[in-house]
Amino acid sequence: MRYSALKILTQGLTGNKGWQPAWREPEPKAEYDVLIIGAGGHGLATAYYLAKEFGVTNVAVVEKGWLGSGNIGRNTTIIRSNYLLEGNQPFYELSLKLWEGLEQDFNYNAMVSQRGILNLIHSDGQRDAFARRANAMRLSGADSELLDRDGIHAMCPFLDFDNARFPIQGALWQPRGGTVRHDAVAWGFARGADTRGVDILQNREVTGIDIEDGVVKGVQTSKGPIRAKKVAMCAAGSSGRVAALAGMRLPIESHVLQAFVSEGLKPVIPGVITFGAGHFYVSQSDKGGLVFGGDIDGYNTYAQRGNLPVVEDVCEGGMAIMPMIGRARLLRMWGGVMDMSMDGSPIIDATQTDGLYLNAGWCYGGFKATPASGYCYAHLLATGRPHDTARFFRLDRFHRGAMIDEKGVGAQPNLH
Amino acid sequence: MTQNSAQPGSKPQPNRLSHNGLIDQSRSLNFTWNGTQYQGHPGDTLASALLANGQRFVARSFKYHRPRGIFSAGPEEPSALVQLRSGAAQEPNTRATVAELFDGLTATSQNHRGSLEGDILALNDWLAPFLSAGFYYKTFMWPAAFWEKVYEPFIRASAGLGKLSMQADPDIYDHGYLHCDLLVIGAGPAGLIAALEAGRAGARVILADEDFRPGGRLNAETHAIDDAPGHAWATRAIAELASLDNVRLMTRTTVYGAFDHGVYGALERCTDHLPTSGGKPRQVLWRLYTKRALLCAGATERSIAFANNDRPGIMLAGAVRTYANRYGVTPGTRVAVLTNNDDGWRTAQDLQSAGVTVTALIDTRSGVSPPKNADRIETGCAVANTRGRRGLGQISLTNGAVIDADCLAVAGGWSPNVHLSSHQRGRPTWRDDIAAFVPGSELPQGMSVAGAANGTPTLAAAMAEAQTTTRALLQDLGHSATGADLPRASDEPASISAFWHVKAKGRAWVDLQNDVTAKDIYQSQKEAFRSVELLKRYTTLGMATDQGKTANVLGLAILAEAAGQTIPETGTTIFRPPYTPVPIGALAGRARGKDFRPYRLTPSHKWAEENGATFVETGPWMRAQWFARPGETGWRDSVDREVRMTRNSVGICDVTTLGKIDIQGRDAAEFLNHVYANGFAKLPVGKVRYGIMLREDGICYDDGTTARLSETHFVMTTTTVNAVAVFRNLEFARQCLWPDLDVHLISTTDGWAQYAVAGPNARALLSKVVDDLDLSNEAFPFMACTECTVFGGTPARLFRISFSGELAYEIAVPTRFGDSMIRALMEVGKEFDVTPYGTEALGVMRIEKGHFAGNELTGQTTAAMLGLGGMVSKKKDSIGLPLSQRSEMIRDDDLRLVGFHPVDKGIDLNAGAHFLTKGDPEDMAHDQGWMTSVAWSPELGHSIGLGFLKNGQNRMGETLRAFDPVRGKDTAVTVVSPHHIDPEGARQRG
Amino acid sequence: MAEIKLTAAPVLGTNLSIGTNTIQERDDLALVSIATPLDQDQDSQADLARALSAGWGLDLPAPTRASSAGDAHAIQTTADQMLLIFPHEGPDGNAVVQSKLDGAGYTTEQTDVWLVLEIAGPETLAALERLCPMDLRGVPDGTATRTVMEHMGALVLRHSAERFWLLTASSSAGSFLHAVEQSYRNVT
Amino acid sequence: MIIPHPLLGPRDAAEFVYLGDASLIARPDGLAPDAIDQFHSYTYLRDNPAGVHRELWYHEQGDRSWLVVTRNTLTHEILSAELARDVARAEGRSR
Repeated sequence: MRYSALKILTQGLTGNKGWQPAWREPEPKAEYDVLIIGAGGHGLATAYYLAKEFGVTNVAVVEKGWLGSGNIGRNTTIIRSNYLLEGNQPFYELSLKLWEGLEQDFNYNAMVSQRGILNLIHSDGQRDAFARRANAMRLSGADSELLDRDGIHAMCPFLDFDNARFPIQGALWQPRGGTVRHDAVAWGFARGADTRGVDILQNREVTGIDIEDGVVKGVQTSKGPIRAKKVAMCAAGSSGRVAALAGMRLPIESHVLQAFVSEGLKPVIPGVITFGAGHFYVSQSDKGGLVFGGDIDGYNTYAQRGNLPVVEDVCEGGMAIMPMIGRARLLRMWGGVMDMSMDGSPIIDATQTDGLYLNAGWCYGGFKATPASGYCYAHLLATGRPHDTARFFRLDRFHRGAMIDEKGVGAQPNLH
Repeated sequence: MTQNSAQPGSKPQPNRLSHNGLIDQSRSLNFTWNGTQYQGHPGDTLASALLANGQRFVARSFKYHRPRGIFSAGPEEPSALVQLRSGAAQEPNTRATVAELFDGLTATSQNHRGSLEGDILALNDWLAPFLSAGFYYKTFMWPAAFWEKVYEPFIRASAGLGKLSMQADPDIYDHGYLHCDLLVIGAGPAGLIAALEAGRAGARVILADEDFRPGGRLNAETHAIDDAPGHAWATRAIAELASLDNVRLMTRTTVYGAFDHGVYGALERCTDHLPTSGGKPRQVLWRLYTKRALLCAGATERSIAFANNDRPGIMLAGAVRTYANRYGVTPGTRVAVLTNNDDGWRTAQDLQSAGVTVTALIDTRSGVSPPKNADRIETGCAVANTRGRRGLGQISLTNGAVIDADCLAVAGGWSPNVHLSSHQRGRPTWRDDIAAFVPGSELPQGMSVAGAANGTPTLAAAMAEAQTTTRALLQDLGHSATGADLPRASDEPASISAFWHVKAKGRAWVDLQNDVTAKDIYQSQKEAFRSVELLKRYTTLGMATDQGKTANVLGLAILAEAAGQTIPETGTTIFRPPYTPVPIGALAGRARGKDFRPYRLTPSHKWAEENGATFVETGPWMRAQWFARPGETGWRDSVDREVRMTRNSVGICDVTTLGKIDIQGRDAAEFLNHVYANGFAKLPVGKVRYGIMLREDGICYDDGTTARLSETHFVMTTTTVNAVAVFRNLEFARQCLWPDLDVHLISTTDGWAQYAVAGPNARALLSKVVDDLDLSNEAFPFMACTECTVFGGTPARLFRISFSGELAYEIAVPTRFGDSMIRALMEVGKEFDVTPYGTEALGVMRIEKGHFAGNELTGQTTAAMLGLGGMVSKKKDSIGLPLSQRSEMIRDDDLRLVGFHPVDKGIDLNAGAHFLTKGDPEDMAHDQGWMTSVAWSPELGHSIGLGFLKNGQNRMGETLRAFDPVRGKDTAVTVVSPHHIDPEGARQRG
Repeated sequence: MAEIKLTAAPVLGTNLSIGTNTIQERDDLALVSIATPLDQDQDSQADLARALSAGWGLDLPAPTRASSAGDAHAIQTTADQMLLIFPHEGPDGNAVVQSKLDGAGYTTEQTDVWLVLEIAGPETLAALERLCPMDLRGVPDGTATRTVMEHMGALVLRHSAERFWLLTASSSAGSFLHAVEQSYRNVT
Repeated sequence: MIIPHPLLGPRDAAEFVYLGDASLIARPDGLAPDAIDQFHSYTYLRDNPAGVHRELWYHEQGDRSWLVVTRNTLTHEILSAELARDVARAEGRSR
């Protein structure tokens, strides 16, 4: 069923009785060309692009819970391509470009809203670093601007310009950054993939990966085995657990990132704002909630919840830059489990097992990467070669010493 | 019904019951609602006062802007959200049902365009057929550019609820920390019994209750305990608890979250019930450290879905009782009651005894015989629809009867308040006998549950359970209960027969705040959004400010109905913290404005303030950036002068902020050999050595000098920014990697005031400062150090090290002498025309000299990139050695630190510019590196830069583009040595 | 030029009252850290114990429990290090300790690293509840421990329910005092 | 979270800095011929278990002890806390 304004109108006039399921709930086939583990944003996007761009439609996406029940449904919905390093910047710019055409592409309104992202600068050193970054962005075709205090004031007069412990000195501004309705991304990709013949198998946990003589043969699931020519791990947050089924140890730790939403408010925040001298970033959803977050809790965990010190730290950052939000109330807090990699950058690569592939290590930046991750992973699965913009996301980079360490904090995942 | 007799000067409150209530009707409080002044009484909430004054229609719903009234009498309120106070203190989305009335309170309704009554967005309600669940995912996509420009601004403006003032919050907040053996959450009958048991046994108890009047439902019901009204027993219990030193009674305090290992978050509202906070914290956010916690949070009533069940005047039955019994208010003059359980009968009974007309009692169950407390009794039927545009006027029943009513009390059963029990892993479990979810088996560590929160709804049973549970907890904690008897309370009947949804034409509302209907749930199920998680995301059920306290179970029941499943098969509802919303200001506490983080000040701070310094934030430190002198027209003037005066004669800079670590022990030298990439074992006593530190991944992350004061005593300096991390890493090496080395660490950063004295006259100046020490180059050469005294006996340390490239020393005295020392140095320096210099001049001189600093140590920098690859000793095992030798990190064509001059000397360079080879495309693949630091060199008379350049060591003299599109610049630069001045180092050794 | 002598200044020189509570800087104390040499047969420990006892009448401190004699206190700060606090003016506290220890431990002058605030009065525990995550109410006098308050490290020594010493880094002393003062103002 | 410090008793985890898997104590010999392989594994690869995890915490705002805490990463339940120095010695580390 194609969605359109007309469809809304006709359905509305006939009592909304004719809506069809957004996707099927099929029984699995005996064998698939590609079996993707994880029906999160990246897994569904991979299936969608495999089918749509590479003509590979004999595809299953196997999910232990409900589709979109992982980090795609638990993040703070920000999209941007304000990356610094050669290994990252072109990839995230590709992703931003895919976001820009996504809704028409998959006929689902994911509310891609490019209202800009503002990274505040509080020191000279930071200004120099952001200038370097802004120029790197320009070099790969992204948009970037450096704003001075007046420029920021015109955009966000409510920031604390007078009494701040770390005064605002400027900002990096990416007008094309913004937010997307995160759940809709999963649903749009799921619907688009399903329509093209992909089987989305929900409530079916992968419990084993069958490997014979170094060649992958399929998977065991909680509801029986499924054969597959290629198995694509795509379960960020649980990558360690999935990879362990294939006997792999990864350069990844699992950590929790908390996120927060306030009660609904009339519009106050124009785009996305990040604080450069503390841990706080914020945007406002279409429903009016301030959606905000900060640093990860910092200890290994698979529990989707965090603790108070980080909650307080994030709110301190918020009050430090925008003391007008003091009387807004935090409505809900939750946590998502992150694949924190050893250099803060992801992995899209083949493994040493023939036919077994890995997409992992997205840290807390996976959401914005969803379309490009899916596209590049599909490219790798379909052609056997990495996509050009993802060619640095190799598993052996740690052994070679070619880390992609944006923050420069080294092999300590909780600092990325 | 008796109307209260108006006091002099007060307007009548039409719905006030003068003989009822736990409020002080002898005193009146003025308040203003939507510009009109009304009166209420101490003990009222805004909601009870509005109802007393006959105000039923108080809000507009979120999506369809439907008229809404007051639905509940507590924190579960989905509808009556108001904007409280005005000006900077304006507080959006405040639940009128928990806002305590104070004299002078002002509040307005929210989420409407035009007046509350004439909201033009009520148009949305007429468009409802086109705005069903998920409609926005299916449209607004054409043309693509219209989303941000047209659709979204409209959606955003009509969505949202209340408004922020856009001004800084005028109140202050505080944090606090409390410890106890037992935290009792909720001061209803179960909580009071538990606190009494534990308090009498001598345990440290905290009893927290969100209400301003403890007692819970005892204040709302007409139950008797020990033959007296329940609220009177509660009052006595509170008095006893207040007399116990080991019990801390916290009212107006919401325990909002259960965190790991017995940590709870609680919010105490200290001044929200007062006209102003009087300079004291408005709220205190408490972190409670508990050994055990007992959740006695009671239960929340829920509604029943039937057509148009959302009109003002339709309320929860228990809330109607609360208003009548506690607040002395009847929500209507002709009240009907709809119930699926025995508890609903009490509403009719209590209202009738208060003299209110009860027009009908409708029980969905057949074969029950409710007491005759209503004009008519209907069983085995339900309400099919309602009428009344701005408030309820009439109800029609499934049996066709039509009944006048301006208030309908709906009793859909009680849901235990399991929220805190599910804040960690716990999933509530379904109990058919009470048609409700109760806490599951996986409770947060140390938590137990008793009373209605545990699915034990009747009074006597709840109190008994609280007692038994508390006694078991006390035994765990090593206390013995006193064995006091339980007070006598009656166990009333509590039979319920699950009844959720009257299927009939018309929209039946499930989530009142987010406007989710039963039909939306059916549609969601049909469109394959079949799990509770997908349902709530697709329809927004339970995502509003009340987190679905009254809606979730009903929604789940209807989802089960749509799927043809039982409720347990369909799923469960869990809750996330906070239990009720918490102001961001309270979560932040004091950390805002200048108090966001502490300031660290250098010993010369006061002197620098007196001498025209401009300060800059350097991490937590405030450092002098430059010292302006009269006549200087800008910072460049001052900085250029400071550099010139230093290079020409002598300058002084406070370098106290560098980390200083005292390292002692028999094995200290061996230890240093492990933590520095270069060798330290053979450093002689009385000498300083420069060292670089690598992370285990081979990246160079810090540098500094370490001085050897004796065989077993070293003093290490670190960069300012890494002082804490270096110390931590040294402790790791000492405790975890080489645990049997005799080495001991302690920070002395704050103990010494340290000044760099640099310039050709540094020696001459210091010779007037230090006592009896030969400073000649022979006696005290470059990289020498010693302990000494200054100005006739003050202890000091002297190091001959240089960051500026000049003849330079660093001299340290105990911090208590720091202020005196800078004044003395400046005094004796007068004859050399000494200048103080700040971080800017420091930066200029280090760039001139080619020393790297923070801008170069990005955490991505190898020793080889810095030109220090040869310093990494391969003869000893040091941290970072192996991985620093990985293939990609020792490539000859990798980035190298080099210097840059503009081809046109009149142009200023910019840090952050990227280098491009002339003729190459402007893209990432051809990026050659970037400019890290720039300065205007007074000595060279033009701008200079440092930067990382691919294969830079082999490109001296090449001209490149410094490409800086973000600032619209593209400058031709020449690659030069990073050592712009004195490359041989003659000055610092002289 | 007149002969210059350096003068010592207190960190803040604080001496103030809030209601009936007082906050006062103690600048009449010397602070010296003593690290116990790594030594499997525990000889150093015994030497140190003798020196402490002879020098100041102090026992070796236990974790979280200060050993005290008058205004002299030894507080275990790390597993193998203690902080010795004793009445002494002048910058030579370390030399004094070294002379008494005779090599039984590695010492480092710490006086100027710290601000010592003595806080006292009836609202003191209530004020500390707004500052300090540690349980200071339900612990015995003599409890001593390091923790963090308003983002600043601090060492707390409980003399009685109404009298405490708070030690904090001297460079951030102003912010720390502000926090302590604010705590008292918020509860009085 | 509350860390049961073996010397100081229960302490708020906010006083600590977390490092990671306690296998970081087992630092290989940096001069070994295959040091890069060994250090690649030591520095980068993790078991990352969903369950019991031995991990390093540093009591930065306390007594500066490094601790080895055994904790369940699914429930956050803490099973034990030991001084890392004792653990290191027990694992044969010395000088």
